[in-house]
Amino acid sequence: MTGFAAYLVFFLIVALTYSIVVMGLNIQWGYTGLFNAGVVGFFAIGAYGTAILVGPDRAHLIGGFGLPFPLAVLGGMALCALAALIVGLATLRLREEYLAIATFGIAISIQLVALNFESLTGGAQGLVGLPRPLFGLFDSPAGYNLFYLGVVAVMAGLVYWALETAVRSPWGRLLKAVREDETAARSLGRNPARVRLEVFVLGCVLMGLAGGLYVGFIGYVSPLDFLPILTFQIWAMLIVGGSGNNRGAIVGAVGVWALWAMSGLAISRFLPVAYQSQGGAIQVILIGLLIVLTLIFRPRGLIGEAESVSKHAD
Amino acid sequence: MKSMIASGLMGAGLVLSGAASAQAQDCKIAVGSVLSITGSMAAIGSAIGDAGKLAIDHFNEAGGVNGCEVNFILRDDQGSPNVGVDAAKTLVEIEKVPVLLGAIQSGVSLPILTSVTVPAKVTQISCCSSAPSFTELAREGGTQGYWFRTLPTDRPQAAVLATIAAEKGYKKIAVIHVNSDYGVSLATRFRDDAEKLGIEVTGVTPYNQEQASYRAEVNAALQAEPDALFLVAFPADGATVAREWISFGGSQNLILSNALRADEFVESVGAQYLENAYGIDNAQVEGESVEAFNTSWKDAKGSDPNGPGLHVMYDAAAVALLAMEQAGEADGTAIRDNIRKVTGGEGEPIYPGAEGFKKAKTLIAEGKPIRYVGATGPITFDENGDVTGPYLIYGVKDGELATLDRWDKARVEAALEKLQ
Amino acid sequence: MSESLPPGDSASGLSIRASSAEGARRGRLEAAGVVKTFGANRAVDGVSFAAEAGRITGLIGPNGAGKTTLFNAIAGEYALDGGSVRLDGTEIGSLPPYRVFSNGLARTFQIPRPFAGMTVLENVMFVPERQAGERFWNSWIRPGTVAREERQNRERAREIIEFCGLLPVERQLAGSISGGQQKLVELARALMADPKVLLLDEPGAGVNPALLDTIVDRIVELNKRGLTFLIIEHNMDFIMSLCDHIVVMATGRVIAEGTPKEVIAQPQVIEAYLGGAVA
Amino acid sequence: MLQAIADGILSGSIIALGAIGLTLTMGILRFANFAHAELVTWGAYMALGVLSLTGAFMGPLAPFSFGVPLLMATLVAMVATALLALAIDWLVYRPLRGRANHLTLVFGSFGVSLLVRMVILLLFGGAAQYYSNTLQIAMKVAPGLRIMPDQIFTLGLTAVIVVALHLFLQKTRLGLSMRALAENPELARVNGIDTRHVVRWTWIIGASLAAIAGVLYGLTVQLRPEIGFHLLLPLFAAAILGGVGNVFGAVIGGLIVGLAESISVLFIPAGYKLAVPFMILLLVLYIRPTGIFAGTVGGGKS
Repeated sequence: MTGFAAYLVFFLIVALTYSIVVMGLNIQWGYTGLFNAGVVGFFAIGAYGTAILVGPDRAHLIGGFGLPFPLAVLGGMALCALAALIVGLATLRLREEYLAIATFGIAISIQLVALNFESLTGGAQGLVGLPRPLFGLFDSPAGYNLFYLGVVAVMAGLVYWALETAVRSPWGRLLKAVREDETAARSLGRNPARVRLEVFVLGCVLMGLAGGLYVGFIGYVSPLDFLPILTFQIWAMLIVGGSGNNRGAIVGAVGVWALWAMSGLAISRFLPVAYQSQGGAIQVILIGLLIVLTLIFRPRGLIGEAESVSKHAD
Repeated sequence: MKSMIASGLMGAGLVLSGAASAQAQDCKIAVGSVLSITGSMAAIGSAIGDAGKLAIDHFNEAGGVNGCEVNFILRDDQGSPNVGVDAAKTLVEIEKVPVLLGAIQSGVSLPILTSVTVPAKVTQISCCSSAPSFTELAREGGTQGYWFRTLPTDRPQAAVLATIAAEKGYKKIAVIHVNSDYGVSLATRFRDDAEKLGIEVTGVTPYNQEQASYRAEVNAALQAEPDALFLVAFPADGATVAREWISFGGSQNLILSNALRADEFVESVGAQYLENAYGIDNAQVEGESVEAFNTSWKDAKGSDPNGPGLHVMYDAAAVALLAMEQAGEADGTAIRDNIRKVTGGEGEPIYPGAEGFKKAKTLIAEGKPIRYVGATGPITFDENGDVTGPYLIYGVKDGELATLDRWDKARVEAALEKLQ
Repeated sequence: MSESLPPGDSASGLSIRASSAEGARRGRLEAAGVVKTFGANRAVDGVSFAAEAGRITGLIGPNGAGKTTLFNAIAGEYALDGGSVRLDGTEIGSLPPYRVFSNGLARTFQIPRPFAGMTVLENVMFVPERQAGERFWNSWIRPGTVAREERQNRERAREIIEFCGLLPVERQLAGSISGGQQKLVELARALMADPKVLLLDEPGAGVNPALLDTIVDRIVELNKRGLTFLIIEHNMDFIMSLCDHIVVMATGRVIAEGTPKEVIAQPQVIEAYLGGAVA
Repeated sequence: MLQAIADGILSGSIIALGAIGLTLTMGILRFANFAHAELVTWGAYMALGVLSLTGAFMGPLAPFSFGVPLLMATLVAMVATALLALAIDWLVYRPLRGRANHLTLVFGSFGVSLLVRMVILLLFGGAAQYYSNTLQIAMKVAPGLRIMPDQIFTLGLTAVIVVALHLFLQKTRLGLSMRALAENPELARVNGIDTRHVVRWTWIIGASLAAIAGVLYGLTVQLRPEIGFHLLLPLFAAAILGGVGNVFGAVIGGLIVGLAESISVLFIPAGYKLAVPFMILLLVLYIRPTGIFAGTVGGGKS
């Protein structure tokens, strides 16, 4: 494999992992109108949950259950569901903003736990040397990466299919109705708080799944992997791709991540070393501008929302 | 879907055109570096990058490596492993660098090492990652010899600091440390060593980086009324902690970690409060080779090279380039195999600066052995890629950073022995 | 665009089941001493009345009399601060709106609340409760059941849409049609639920005369099949011609009750309206 | 313990100043402004900018570490912060206000917060800065209690501002309009209150208070581009705890959050301190979502 191809494989693994997060966010925001400001927190719970369950036994750590990888990922997803339930039950019957505030809070708290609960999370050092699924079967890292790209692509495809099928059934109509007019939905026999809770938990579980896949690929977790900027990046992916559309979610994930990677490359190539220290800030400003400008000038993103959600009403 | 393919192609086009232009200019060697230029290490990161760039400039002045111009490509990891890994991956796969300098934090260096450089057989030299886990990894064979670092591990640092604390007669010491792998391991080692020397460690309080206030941590550490504070920190946060510590009546007997040897720290805290402070660093302040670096830094930047990571970064870059010259090819494995040929040993000493490198090039061309004596003094890598070397004890005199004492290798080893 | 009446025959096959057959107990709504306060303001202050099964009851009164608040209290949107509401003897005063709906009470809003981003057809198809497809996993593991239900659902929805004269706009987004048509969408949604009692909040307000006739016709037609109505309306012609029984409210209380003729003659009603008009 | 209480009251009073603006915007503009905390940062740095431009750090007014120039710089910072708030409102929130989903506004503020923070980083760099490099040594007030003169000043100023704001809201026409709008927007509109006028002043007052909070923070702690980001959760917790739209509640909420943070460190590792506001928030939302003083808009769906 040539250098560029090797990088492309690596790039796509990460981008497709993020696309699963974006699809999880999409059913929350795009279909149901839930503002999750703590995406990175749930991604981290999934990652740490998986890492703790899959990791080998170590004397100074609580975890180390050495579970098979798929089981560990499921465990991480279950933890995500639990956390989402706690936040959701507190906030989803209240003003919509409260969910945003509480999710923002949980993301910060998760980072603190990751950093401080050393005997569980490895603290600042993180958890290292985690087994990567089926790693032994491949001779070269490039071959393994190609295999893992296949795994992530299949997972992303599966999630896409599952969500697309579900939102094109009466379920999607229900979500959209709750988003459009909660009072009317309530007057027609639906309990919006319950619907929201269901969607919120489901979306967070998908974020957890992506966290697990990320761990499987990197073989390592550390608190530095889950900085708040990731939440902004994920949001930029969704809003640029077009919220309310799962294809948009995938396109946005790949597109924005490419933009991010390329802007980093461009800055390192074209900006004089003396100004490099501003480079990261410029990259982040690009993300911020992307969010705000898309919101104002192209609220439907690249690929807008389909007018009719349920396929049987076509 | 269309636009996804389009953006993919655009990306490919951009990168390929870049690669093509690099090939067109016949003889250029790329040296990659991943450092924290923004994020939690931003305060020290860009100066470290400058130190690396300085070594490259010196080498180019001396005629480049094997007659080729060296191109320094610096990437920002933003203090985050996933960004760092991505940056390293582009450097290795697209820019085709044979050697990677960095990263600063161990938490970033480690994933780069295991998932990028070792699999691609690229040599990685870090200026600043001090975590003990690298030594363990090397011992287990996980680095395949591709890992080097130009700063010593924290084991001897802790021993020296504790020994001095005992000599000064401190009885109760509080420890406040940055909650990172660097801080945790140095603080823990110091506590163990100090207790062996009969000093009571009243508490080990971690703090999280980049908080605006550490009043709570300081208050917790103050509770036991210790007569000295060991502060393991980076300059910005360290200044915050020290200011609050002193403001709230903490003892001005301060013991400082190596990262605090920075003008920024002294300025922010105020030199008058640091009269009784001492700290450790592995950079020498005396000696011809050190002077050579200090002078050229001052020429280039107009200020003294006081800051963490500068000397070690220069050495990391210099060692890489000399090994490349010695190997005669820009290949990761060749660099790995030649690093020990240009350091240690009995060859002709080579000092930092364009002049030194010119001399090295001539000697290598003549097939004579060389020995790099760098900005940190003589350098010898052990089988795990770690260096051991002399230390200096710094403090503040007349409002400025000053060297108070020097510990050569023998003295360090004696101190270590006592603590066994 | 046709806003006129569809041929009367077409509605006859409509599967809105006649509820009157089950007898007088079905669809009787009774409020007793209902109180709803906002801070110091007693918006509804001890209201009692009954909407008899199979009849059309009108609720009138000047602005600020508390009519819409009473509606919201009955429908469960507001929690009661006192009193009770019964539907066929079942207490519904303490239930949330979605449970009230499940008990057979549907409502429309003063300002229509269609799901603006969904088509008219989807608005109506949304209504039936307990759709298998509303469980997301059913579309994965029982796609056949979901599809079959949707087909039936859609068939019935289109019948109702036709009944309401909305067929020409069934594929349009509900947010893009006229306000009068939106009122009809609300009516269609309510019918889709096959309720016992239907609460209409100003069904005629802001509707052009042709469309108003459609609405009146539909109400009469449905009432003939036994559906109970409780209607807030300011259009006196509408009320007088349609209602069997009228409840008059002012400042949160019932001030008069009776047949249209009885009510209109009462001095306190005239005074309330004049007073309301002056204020 | 004594020290923890004193520290808690101090940081609580700074949180309170920031939370007042937040609770007003949440009550009157009806959305959770994630960018509000960045106004705190902006204010603090604007004052620093003025100080460094004028180069003036004339002799401090003993026993404080600062002098008249800082007070002047604070006034400029208040104006600059109010201008920023109005500019953001005009450029970003105004185009978004009409959208069907009002959360789009919250979302916009989320993006804006990132932009403001990074612009500050670009302009001033990421390193910690101080208004004065002179260290102030705390006075020993009682056994186990040390307080710096600047902290006394901070407390005093906060108290004065809260009283002044209270009088403003109770006695002036504008203040009454603001309260009316927070309590019942429909009614306020019917009664002929110029909503746009009130909204404008809400921004100006909220932003000015945020700027003062920023300066006081910079004075007693330090300046960094992230200070606002770290204050965001405490601010929200304080505003919700006190009842959204309730100024007095925000002050009490701020003090409670500050005290809880400070005292918690005696029982849990200091590293978890930042999670304390979140715990308070969750607790309030579970037990009494309207806040302790049942704010004007409350926790219920409006």
